[in-house]
Amino acid sequence: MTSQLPALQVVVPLVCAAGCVLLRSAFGAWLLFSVAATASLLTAVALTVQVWDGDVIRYEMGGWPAPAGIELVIDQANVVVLLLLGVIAVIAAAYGRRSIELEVPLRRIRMFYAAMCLLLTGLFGITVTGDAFNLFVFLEISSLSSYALIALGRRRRALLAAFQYLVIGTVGGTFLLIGVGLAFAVTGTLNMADLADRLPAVAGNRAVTGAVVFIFVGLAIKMAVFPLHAWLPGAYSEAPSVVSIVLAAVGTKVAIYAFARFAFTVFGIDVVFTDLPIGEAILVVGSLAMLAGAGVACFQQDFKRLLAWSSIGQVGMIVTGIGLATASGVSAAYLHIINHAVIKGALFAAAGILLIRLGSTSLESMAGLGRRMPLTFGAVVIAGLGLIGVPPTAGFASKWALASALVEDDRWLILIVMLASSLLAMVYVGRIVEVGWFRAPADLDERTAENVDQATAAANPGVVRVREQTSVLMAGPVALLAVASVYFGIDASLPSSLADGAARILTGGGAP
Amino acid sequence: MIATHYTYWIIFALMMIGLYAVMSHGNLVKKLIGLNIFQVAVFMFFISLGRVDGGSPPIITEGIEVYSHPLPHVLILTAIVVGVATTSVGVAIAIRIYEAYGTVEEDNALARDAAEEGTQ
Amino acid sequence: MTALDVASGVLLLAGSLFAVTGGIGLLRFPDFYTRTHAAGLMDAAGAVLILLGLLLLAPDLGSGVRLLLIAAFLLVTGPTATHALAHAARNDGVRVWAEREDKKR
Amino acid sequence: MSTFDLAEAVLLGILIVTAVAITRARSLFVAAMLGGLFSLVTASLFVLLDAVDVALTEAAVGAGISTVLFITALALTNSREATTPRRRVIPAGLVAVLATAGLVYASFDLPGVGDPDSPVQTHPITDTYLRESQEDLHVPNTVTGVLASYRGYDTLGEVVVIFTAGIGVLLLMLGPRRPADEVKDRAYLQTEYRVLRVVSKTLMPFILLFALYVLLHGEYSPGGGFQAGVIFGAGFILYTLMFGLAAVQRVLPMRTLVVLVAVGVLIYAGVGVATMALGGGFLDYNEFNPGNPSGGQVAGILLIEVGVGVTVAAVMVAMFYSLVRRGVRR
Repeated sequence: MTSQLPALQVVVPLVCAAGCVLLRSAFGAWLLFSVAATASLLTAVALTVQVWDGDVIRYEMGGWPAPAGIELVIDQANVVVLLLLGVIAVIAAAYGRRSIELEVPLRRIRMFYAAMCLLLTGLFGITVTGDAFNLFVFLEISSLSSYALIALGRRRRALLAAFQYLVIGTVGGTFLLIGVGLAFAVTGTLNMADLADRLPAVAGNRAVTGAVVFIFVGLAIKMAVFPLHAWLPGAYSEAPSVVSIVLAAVGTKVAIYAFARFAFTVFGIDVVFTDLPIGEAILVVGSLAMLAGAGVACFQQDFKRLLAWSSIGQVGMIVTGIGLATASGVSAAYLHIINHAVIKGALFAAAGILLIRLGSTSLESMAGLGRRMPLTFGAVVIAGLGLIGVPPTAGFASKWALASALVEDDRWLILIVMLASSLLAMVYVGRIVEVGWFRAPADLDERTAENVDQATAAANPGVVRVREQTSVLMAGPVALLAVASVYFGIDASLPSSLADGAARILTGGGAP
Repeated sequence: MIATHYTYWIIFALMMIGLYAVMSHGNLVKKLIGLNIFQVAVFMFFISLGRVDGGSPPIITEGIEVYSHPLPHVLILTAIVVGVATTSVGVAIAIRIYEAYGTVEEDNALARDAAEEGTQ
Repeated sequence: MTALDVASGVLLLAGSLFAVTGGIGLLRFPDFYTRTHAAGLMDAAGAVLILLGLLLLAPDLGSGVRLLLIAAFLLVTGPTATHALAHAARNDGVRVWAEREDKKR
Repeated sequence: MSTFDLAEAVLLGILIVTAVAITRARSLFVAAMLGGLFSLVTASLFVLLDAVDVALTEAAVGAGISTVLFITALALTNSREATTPRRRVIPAGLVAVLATAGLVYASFDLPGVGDPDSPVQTHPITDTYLRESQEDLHVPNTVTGVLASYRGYDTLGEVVVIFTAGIGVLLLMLGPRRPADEVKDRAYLQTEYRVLRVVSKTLMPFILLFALYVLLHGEYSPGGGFQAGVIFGAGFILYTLMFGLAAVQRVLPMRTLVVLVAVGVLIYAGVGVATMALGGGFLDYNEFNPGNPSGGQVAGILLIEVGVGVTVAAVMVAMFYSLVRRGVRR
């Protein structure tokens, strides 16, 4: 049974998706989604244990040896992402039980869970595959399901955001396909390991350069690297809460992993970072993203939109670590992938609670939150401190790691940019604290009624019904993630060893 | 060079027309049509990689020795399906946008959202 | 060159002629109905004649049967489509062209 | 210049002209129909390039399904396009030109089209797919063999993509029905278009028979589950156009369709799970008949093709239903 785990990682959520469609009850669909999430987490844990010592598991699909067949590859570089996906999926399952009921019309809930299962299928599929074209197929599965899920947001702008994401996301996917095609044209293979074997023979080939550039640009769109980030703020802020949590915590991270996989193990450090100035380009766009993301976040009037812009800055930070192409840089990037997922998961989950309690996520409606909902507000503040990078939060641990990696590589300018972006983070987190703690709340009942009116006026059937109580199933995940964001700051041994293992595989020239 | 590569260049020109249509047009349906052209051009690129001079379709028949490579064909079969799936979801979202905004022009819809924000 | 080749050539040429005239008609005719007529001619007469021409050259029975089937289906669906187009246009109130109107303009 | 080159150049020329015409057309109906033409010419080009399976699919999908989707979208929205604002032209043009320049740059080191010594043609998998597959699978159409067996996992992904699209469209299109319009449509259909109705009713069995042929004969000739599913779906769409939604829903209610969508996916995934249970890898059809692996392969391929066909046909029809049910709102 254990030898089948790589395939099960993808197949279980897929079968559950089909099951959700067959079932007649919304509760049953939720149950199936929970089963899929839990099973994926357990599978991911089991796989992590198997590759803990640096082993690589190869699984031949259909019994055909690669490169004729498609193989799945599990190593330390992707179990991190698998674990993260599994944890976020379980959290989404717990959180979604109440939140989806309140945000999505009843008759759509079964299909909603089916789409969530498919999103998981796609994300897991991208992460485990060892075949370049197969990666494209699963990328499109995850993208298609996220377009549909984002479009279900309560306001009509969700539709526009989903459409814009669809267009730009498809262009990105097609760019990836072009890149894979160019690499295929000069090697004749799609298998990542086989590509890595054959590419050195055609080094310096202009088609290989083209392949690297197109794959990089295509994935950069999916990663929302500045200046290709335009789709992200709308998509993250308008999607239903659960979808926001999953996309913000792991959506872009999977694309970052895919890029690292292509850059380090398929094309190799020599081609991507030494022969081509891709590394420098990443450092430039990463720095710009840190400044622009954090800077624009300071001027947002909506909590979720603020968080989305902050994500653009944080993605910039992660890709900067990758762009350094050193073991410590990649390790810092992985560490920040983990920590940022935890922090942003907590914040978007808190935003979902606000939506249900206040009927809106505008900063204005958060006035006086500290006194009215101290626990939620406390979680927001703790996670916010992590975004700034205040010790002893997880954000500090990963920023420290990235700073050391930058110093090691003598990148002082980027270090200054990073510090500046942390200052900007202090500004936007400060605004939330200011509104929530120091500003007096307007009369609650009146404001709530007004917000609901606006939502109704938006002519969307998914009007949020305001609740007086926060369900434990929603508060629990927020608390758990907030606590984890502090815990990973104090005792970073688990995330660090995972990140170090990943960096070893990627930069050590290990087999893809 | 020209004799062996002109196919690629015309295909790239088609990609350019498609990409331009996607980005320059504000009409959502037109964007999807442009996206189709762009993707189909990429499909042609893949198929052209599989061709061999004097080859036959890769259906094994007695007496035929040279076949075109089946792998690009397989990939593009999958990619065509991905393309039509994207189109269908895009069309569904475009219809919903029309119902919510009364327009399928991106600029008008954005303007209506901005106006709504202004009145609040 | 056998008699079969000649016969097939004549059929192919005739079919192509119909296709070309149909195309010219589609471009040059003044109103919707006459253009539909040209288009209908193209796929009924043009395509079927070409298919018959190919039939005479069919290498084996299987291809021959397939060509015949295609021709049969085209003979049924082509005129039906033309009919549907014209019918829909009439329902929609598309008017028939008359020379006098044209001169007035 | 050989006949091949001439034909290819002509087709590519038509494609360029069509593509330019599409971007310039302000009437979206014209653009949608030209899009269908574009796909049909592309399909011809694919035949010329020896990709007969792809040609069949492109003709069915590009000229068929996509065009139907666009026309439906136009029926439910606006059919004229506003003029493109100037400020969009320059950035869009810049990106398009840059991307193309990158591709042309890369193309200088690409092997020529049709070069028998290119890396693609000399890679060992070429031999695996074209020669060894005849011993391993006994499937003369190597495209089907590679699609369903060697890269069967990709094809599972393909089915999941279609499944996802179906779920996405249903999620977005679930909403108010308009029964009043339906009754009116029905009355209208009864009196008008008698010829069309008779012809389409006569053709219906042939369409379904052809779909079955394409499904079952996919191992020997172009075709397979996907193409069969599209043809099958097209048959039902034609029937819906002629006789109205109510009539066709008596034969094939929405609920059944939704179940079929999931069943197709489950057939495919189930084959994989069954091979796992038999002790092999996921989708390792050899396990079905360990004594005679190629027999197991043929059985596995047929099963998954049926799964693909069921899902594709059901998704096509379900999408069409939900779009039509949306009704015209002007």
